[in-house]
Amino acid sequence: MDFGLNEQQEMMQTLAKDFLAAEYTDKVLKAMVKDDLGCTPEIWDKIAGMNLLGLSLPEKYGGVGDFLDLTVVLEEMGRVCFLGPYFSTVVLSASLIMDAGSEEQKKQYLPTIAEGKILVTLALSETSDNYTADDIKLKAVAKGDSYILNGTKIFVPDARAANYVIVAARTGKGVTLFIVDINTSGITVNTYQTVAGDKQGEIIFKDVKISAKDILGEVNQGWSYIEKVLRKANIARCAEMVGMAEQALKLTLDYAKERIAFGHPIGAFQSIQHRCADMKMDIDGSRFITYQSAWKINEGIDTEKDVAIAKAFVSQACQRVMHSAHQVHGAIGFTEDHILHYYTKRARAYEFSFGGADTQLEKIAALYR
Amino acid sequence: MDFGLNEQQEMMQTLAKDFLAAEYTDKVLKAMVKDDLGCTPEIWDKIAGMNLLGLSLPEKYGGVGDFLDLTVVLEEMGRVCFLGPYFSTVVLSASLIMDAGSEEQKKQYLPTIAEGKILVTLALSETSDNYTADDIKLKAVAKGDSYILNGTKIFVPDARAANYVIVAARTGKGVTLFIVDINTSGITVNTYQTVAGDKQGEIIFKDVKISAKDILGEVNQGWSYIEKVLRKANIARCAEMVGMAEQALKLTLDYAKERIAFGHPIGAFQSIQHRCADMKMDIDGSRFITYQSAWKINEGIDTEKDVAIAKAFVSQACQRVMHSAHQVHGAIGFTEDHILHYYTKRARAYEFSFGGADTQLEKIAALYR
Amino acid sequence: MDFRFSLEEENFRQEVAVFLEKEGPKEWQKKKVSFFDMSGQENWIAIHREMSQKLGAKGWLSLHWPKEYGGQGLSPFYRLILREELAKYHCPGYHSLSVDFVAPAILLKGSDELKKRFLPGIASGEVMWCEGLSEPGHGSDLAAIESFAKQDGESYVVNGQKIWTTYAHFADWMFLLARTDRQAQPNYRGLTFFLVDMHTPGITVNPIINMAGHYDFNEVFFDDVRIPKENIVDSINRGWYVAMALLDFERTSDLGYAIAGTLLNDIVECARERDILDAQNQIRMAELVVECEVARLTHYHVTWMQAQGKGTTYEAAACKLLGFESIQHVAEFGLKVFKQFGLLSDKSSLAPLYGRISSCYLRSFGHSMEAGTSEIDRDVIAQRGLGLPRLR
Amino acid sequence: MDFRFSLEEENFRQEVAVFLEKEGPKEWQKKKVSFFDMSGQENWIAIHREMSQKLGAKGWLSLHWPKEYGGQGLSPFYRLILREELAKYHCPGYHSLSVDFVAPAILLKGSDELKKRFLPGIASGEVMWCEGLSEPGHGSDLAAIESFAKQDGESYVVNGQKIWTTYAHFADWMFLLARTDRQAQPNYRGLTFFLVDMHTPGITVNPIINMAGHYDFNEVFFDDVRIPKENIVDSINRGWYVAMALLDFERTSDLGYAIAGTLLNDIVECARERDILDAQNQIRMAELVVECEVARLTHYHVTWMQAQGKGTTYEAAACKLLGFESIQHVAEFGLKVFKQFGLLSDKSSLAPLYGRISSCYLRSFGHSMEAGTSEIDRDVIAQRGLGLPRLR
Repeated sequence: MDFGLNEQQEMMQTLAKDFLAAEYTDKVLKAMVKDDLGCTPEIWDKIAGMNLLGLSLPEKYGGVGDFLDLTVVLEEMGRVCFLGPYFSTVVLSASLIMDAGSEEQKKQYLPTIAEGKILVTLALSETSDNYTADDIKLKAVAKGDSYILNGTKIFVPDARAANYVIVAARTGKGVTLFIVDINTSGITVNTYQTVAGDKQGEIIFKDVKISAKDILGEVNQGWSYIEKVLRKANIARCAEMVGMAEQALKLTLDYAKERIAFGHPIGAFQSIQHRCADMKMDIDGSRFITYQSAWKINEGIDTEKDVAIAKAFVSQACQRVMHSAHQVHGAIGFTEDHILHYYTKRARAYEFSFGGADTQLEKIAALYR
Repeated sequence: MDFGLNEQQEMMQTLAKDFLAAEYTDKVLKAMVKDDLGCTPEIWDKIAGMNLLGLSLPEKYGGVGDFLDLTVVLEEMGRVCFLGPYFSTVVLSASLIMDAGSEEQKKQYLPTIAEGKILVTLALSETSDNYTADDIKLKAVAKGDSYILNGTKIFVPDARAANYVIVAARTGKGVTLFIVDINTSGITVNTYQTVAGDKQGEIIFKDVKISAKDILGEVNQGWSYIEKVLRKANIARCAEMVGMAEQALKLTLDYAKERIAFGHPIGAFQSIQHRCADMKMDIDGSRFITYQSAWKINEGIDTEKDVAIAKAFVSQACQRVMHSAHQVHGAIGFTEDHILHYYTKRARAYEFSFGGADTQLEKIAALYR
Repeated sequence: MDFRFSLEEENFRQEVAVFLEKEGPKEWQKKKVSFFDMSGQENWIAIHREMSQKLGAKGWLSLHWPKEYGGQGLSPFYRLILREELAKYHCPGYHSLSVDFVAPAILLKGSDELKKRFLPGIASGEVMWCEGLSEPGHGSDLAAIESFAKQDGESYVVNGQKIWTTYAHFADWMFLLARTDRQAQPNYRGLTFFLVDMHTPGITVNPIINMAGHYDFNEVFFDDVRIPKENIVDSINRGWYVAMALLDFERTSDLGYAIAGTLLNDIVECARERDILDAQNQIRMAELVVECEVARLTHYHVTWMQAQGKGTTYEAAACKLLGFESIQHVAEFGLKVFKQFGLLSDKSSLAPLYGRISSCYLRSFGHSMEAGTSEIDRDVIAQRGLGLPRLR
Repeated sequence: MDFRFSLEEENFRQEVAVFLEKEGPKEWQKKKVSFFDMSGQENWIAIHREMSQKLGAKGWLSLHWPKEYGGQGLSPFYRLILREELAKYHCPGYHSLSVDFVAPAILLKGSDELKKRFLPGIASGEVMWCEGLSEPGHGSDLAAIESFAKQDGESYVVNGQKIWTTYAHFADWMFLLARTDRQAQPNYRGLTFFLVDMHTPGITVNPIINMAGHYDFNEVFFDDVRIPKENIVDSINRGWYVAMALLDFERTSDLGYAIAGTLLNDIVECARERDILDAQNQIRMAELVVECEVARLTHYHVTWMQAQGKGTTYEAAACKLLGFESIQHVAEFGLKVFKQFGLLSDKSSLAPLYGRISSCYLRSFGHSMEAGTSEIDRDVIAQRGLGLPRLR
């Protein structure tokens, strides 16, 4: 049993922390939330320059590090409430291509992803946010060497920024994945305004013609890849939430030590102290349970149950932490100027993305049946 | 809108409060919990002498007062954690006889109940504690002018003390109520040891022969009377819990003001204060919501929904109050010598009797469907 | 004991309902705008003012005032019925700060002259007020207020800053708690309660946008602002007592349970239309029904006490706490039900209730701070209500 | 990072499991007796002592002690594995007060002579200890202890009273915190940590029965009880530091999550047999699975820190709090599932798990008081862990 980081992980942590602290200030975050794409080419180039885009990819595809390194970096990104197509490109898409892609596809996409030259996203949900194969109704009809796609995808992360989109489509009884150039004719992208400022959109496919070469993995086997990437995605979200919660606690402690009421720093009052104690336990527990699953994923022994437990806990714990952070901050944390609400809103978005606590608890209960 | 008690109610309240404070001391309570029947003839005679047994019965049957008077008295009984066949005889049985009985039956049973000469109980549950008509499987088979009863009833309150038992039995597709002398041949009573020391038992009916004259109400219509009495029973339990919770808060405040730690009465610490504040809100809310339903029952405008809301809230609020009372009392409240646990245990028994919070919430949800 | 409204009260409710259905803003009724979410609507101040004057014209903003001051001398339950119906019909126009905060304070502590000067404008819904209590360093700890009013002949000259001043950007008048004695021990004995014309020179109002993106709050700066001494309520250095009475009115003004109950109904209805109210959420809904019902009765009880002229100690704090927490819980429930759809802020067909779910949720973070933090409420219940000792 | 036990550790777990299945009390395994519910069993002390000696004979009560004191020098995870398996197999015999409270304190702060005198009896499971810390007026506030030990030549003479002394009625020895300097400022600098033979004249033990009807606690009176001065751990007036170190060991001794997890499994299994685990309760079960898992990892983390020799500040308090709260929540869940059936204390076929549901539930009220109240635990986390200032 070892809860410690190894040298490589510590190095990645320091690298990411220092970079983000210097470059991703509150001011940058506020600008990125307002930005259409949520990221600038400058930031992206720097991230690429530090090899952060190849995390968890093999060296032969320009990668470096493993899923644990990625988890460490995501926690640091959470700490600054990082916004940008990192999650969609690295966590979702690079993993899927690595898992499902042919050697040719890997060579085509992975090194360019690692170099920061292309952004890729995943288009999954259609009518619900249940993340089940049943929800996949977008039709892909074979026509000679091609497929014709018709349907609409919702909640697509970074829909506007992506150069390619991996589409989960219905092919008869199964689901098949396609990797599609976003500029293919017949594709329309509409972006949402979201509370959290995370960049999502819907993608409408109208008679979009795709070559059969652009199928990712086996025909009709797409959902098995999706299940695997959903586990990674959920743990990655957990890692981000751990960093976010940690930062919310830091802001809260700083404020509680400095703000005076009734002649004392408010952090001396027991109601505030007990809130902070609960926040700390929630955050520690969140980190332990996130890293347990991240480690298992890294070792190839990940299970549905571990991931469901982690996501159920972390997403609820993170809401509790944010709620307490606001309660301690009082009115000042309720203002748009303050940085806290960026974390609060994002925490909600991440809670629900890839299945919220309720969904995860149902999964756990089902595993006991 | 009027939250006040009228003169009669205030008089009943004072009468009950003074009597119980003087006669039903902690010492008596402890003895009654160990007692086989949970009550002595002396106590019962005094209660009868104060006309408390005829509450909510018409004067012509020896009664006095209405359901609100009864509610007021039950709250006072809760305050001293009163144990005894009052609930089974007055709340359950007298109400049922009044509702369902023939004029002859009313004349036979009600005045003797009001005079304290007989104890009557209700035998309802058989295999579950779901309180649904489906659970009634005890068979009553007509044989000439008689019925033969076969089956087992569980969780019968005051099974050992009762002289008569009202039995809900299956008669074809419906349920029929019989009022049965407990000494009828073929009846066996076994008492339970319960955590709360409340006197319950199982009653086994083996070829018990009952006259058709002892049917209460219409044949096959028994469940409609039961539904009505269940509403009264639940609100009566709420009233007792309000009194119990009030007393738990009183004990807690007394202790918090007197117990010194770290140089201060512990009641000065914010964590204790906030617990007590929450207890107070729970108790006030419990009282309001209980009396709202009691008033509606009294006016004949009671609804399933109001009762379900009241029982759902009061039974959970009462558990929160007891939990907080223990937490403030620390180790001393954890001992058998201390009076607090009598309240805690009884609160659990009352929570579940006639359907706990979960059951009530299901009912409420169903009403919105 | 009687848990029924009187026939007259029921008739009044009916009259209000008919009026609001007809006269309330149609767009708001369609969108099911929630009370605390009003400022998220376009052009809302004008709509609010207009509706306020309509209510004033009906005599509904002074229902329970004594007749001598233009009121109808009715029980405070009329006010409660009006506000329940306003919540139900998603109607603005009830400017609590005027009607429920400052008006009762003036009625209770103001001179006859002040009553005659200020009550008619409130009753007609034409004059709107804001509240000058909190300061940057003193939110919960009002006794420590620093804004200073210095006597200068027949007037006082105020310098200082207020913050979280709701609606200062369109209010006509402000009630202001300022220090008039820096030596007073304890410090709350050096405060005075002023009524200030917001057009007085020297007042600067800066917006504070809240995390829901709405503009409710302001910073208000006072730079040699001159207030005639006849604008003092009660007398010099007695402002604390006026403010404390006012805070109890404030705590029972907004009907948390009614706002929560309406929002709950709207959520459930919309979820049913989308067929997404699963078994877990139905149970949670039932819990919220229970919670709102308890908050409702707690509010009725304190209203009954007010109607009886019974003194209250902790009841207003409990009422506010339960009511406002119920809004928070219902708003969270909205997110729980609609999940990612609830987090869409746009007007797309995917966003339930025109984006109100997220807006109400974000706005609800304020509910455990405004009108006293939940911590202060619980302190009040424990100390004033239960007699527990102070540590400090 | 590695969330796996080593092969050696897994082998040890297997060895323990095989041993316990064979050597554990069969009746307890059938009845699924829970750790904190042991004293509800007939003849339990004899069974506990016997099992303790069996564990001692295997060398399992001194797994992670240094080899020079008879230990095996293994990581503290071996102790944790042993206790997980004991919980799983419903086995008694692990006398925490000896093995996890006083032994580590002696190892850390005791002289070489004390180690040699006392550790072997603990390692063999033959000598059982009890804890003399709490006093009637001082439960949470240990620094204010009043029992006084007066020097008299080569020994100290103790007068005073302890309370909540778990297992004093059969313990052979007690570790005792007593005042040796009434003038010390701050007061905790006047306390000394003694080891006391429970057979010393002048000691009276009176039972305290808990609300579950079990006999665990005692009052212990000291009337001129003479203790040789070589029985002092560390030195005179340094007892506070020994006690504080001990409390951190105490907080990580009992594996709350493991006891809770076993009870949860037993409840779920029994509920499935009776076919009463409805959808609501399945979700609640899932929540408890999550809670126990987090408590487990929190315990693993602090054990890892101990294994690394890393200093801990708040971690033990968090570990105890989460673990013990999880037992409370699972015990409450038992009642929620079995309702009235769970409240039957008899042995009738209606009572689930031989009446253990109610027994565990009632016993669980103690968990937020023992080994420090939950309030103190949260104070510790806030002040020692997060550096928040003290009010007092």
